[in-house]
Amino acid sequence: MKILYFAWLRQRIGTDTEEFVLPNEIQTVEDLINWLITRGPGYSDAFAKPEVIRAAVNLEYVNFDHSLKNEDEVAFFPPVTGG
Amino acid sequence: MKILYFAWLRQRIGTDTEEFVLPNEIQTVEDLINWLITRGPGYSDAFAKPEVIRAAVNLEYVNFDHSLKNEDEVAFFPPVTGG
Amino acid sequence: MIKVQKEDFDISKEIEALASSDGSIGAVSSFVGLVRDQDSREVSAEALKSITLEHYPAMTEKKLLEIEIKAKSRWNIKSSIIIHRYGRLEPGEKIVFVACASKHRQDAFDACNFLMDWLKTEAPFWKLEESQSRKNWVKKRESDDKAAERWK
Amino acid sequence: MIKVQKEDFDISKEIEALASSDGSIGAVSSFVGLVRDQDSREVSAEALKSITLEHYPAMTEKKLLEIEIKAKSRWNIKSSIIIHRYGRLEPGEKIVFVACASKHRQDAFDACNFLMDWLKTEAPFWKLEESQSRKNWVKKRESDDKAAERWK
Repeated sequence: MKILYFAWLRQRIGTDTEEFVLPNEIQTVEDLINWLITRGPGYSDAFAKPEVIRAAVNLEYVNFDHSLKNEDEVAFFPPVTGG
Repeated sequence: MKILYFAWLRQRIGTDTEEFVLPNEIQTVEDLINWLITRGPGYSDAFAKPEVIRAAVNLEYVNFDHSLKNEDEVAFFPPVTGG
Repeated sequence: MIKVQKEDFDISKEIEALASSDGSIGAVSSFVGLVRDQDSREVSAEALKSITLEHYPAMTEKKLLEIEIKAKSRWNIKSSIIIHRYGRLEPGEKIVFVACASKHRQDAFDACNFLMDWLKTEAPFWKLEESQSRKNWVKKRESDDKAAERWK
Repeated sequence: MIKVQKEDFDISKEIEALASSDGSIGAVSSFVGLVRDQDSREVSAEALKSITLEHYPAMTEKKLLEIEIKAKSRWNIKSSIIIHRYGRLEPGEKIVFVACASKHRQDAFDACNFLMDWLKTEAPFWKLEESQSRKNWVKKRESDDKAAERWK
């Protein structure tokens, strides 16, 4: 699985991309967030308010109950502010 | 009084401007149209359907019951089609 | 600003002049009207050779200024411009340009849309179309009256 | 057409390319978003030095193409273009450009307004503002969500 972080999530976590094999117990985006939070203070800081974070899987916006597969590209970011 | 004609009114009447002293019996735009119609076939052709003609007095749109003065500039034209 | 002219104009320059007039401008909405390649008849339209725009100069300037002031009183517009050409124009040429600059985008969009709708029903311009077989004065579109009514 | 680029662009050229793509085009509505001279805080805004636009390239292209297709399915649009810049931009610089070309003006106006509203809530771009004393990520505006809701 590939995970991308943007804007202040990227800054707090300290990286823009990481790749790893999806652990079996992670079924959904929410599971993934809960697992990431355990990986260090940068992660727990970045995901402190999950309600202000948007997730995309394979370039599509998804809800946190979306099911994940190991070959997915998952992105986490704040609400968009382009334009 | 100065009278201006535009678009197909100008073409039918055969002139774009005319000036004359306002006859006493002409009180309103409607009176003026009725008087102009008597001046020849070009005029009666131009004013055959007064309901499709707009009038302006001193650069402002007016209704046909608008009162006229000798120093007015009166314009007659079809509905506008710019833009 | 109002410009009624025969000459063509450069859209980039006009938008940049507008945008640079005030540092708080974040949005410029604009509209360009062009001569189409067919005459305006709904049925059996013919290829168009040219249009000729006639206008009533003094009244044109006055009416365009009035609708610009009206737009500024209704929306939070920092600056605006209306350019309308007259004379003979060929298919593809620009006829009219309207642009409005504001801090946030909806003011610019609405004011620009309003200016075009009012210009279409208030500004004393008339279009004569010339195609291969005929010359005819363009008829007004009922939809233009309805569009202008929305803002009343 | 979608262009996501660092470089500046010329509005006249873009509009003229759009307008000349089809002779039946009579209307081009466009919008330019610019960097304002103050940061986006509602209270005690400071002079802005620059913004830096970060984006998610693959998803940006996909989302912009989707909203362009959506606009073409809802309005009678002959052609359209969306240009969005990324990287570092200074006050007065262009950020985004949207233009829609149609036969009659209301399709162009509505499609352009829709594209901007959807782009604001769907396109994965994020703005980092830099003023004299601070750097901060721009917060989303509730009014943008409401604007996008209008079209649903």
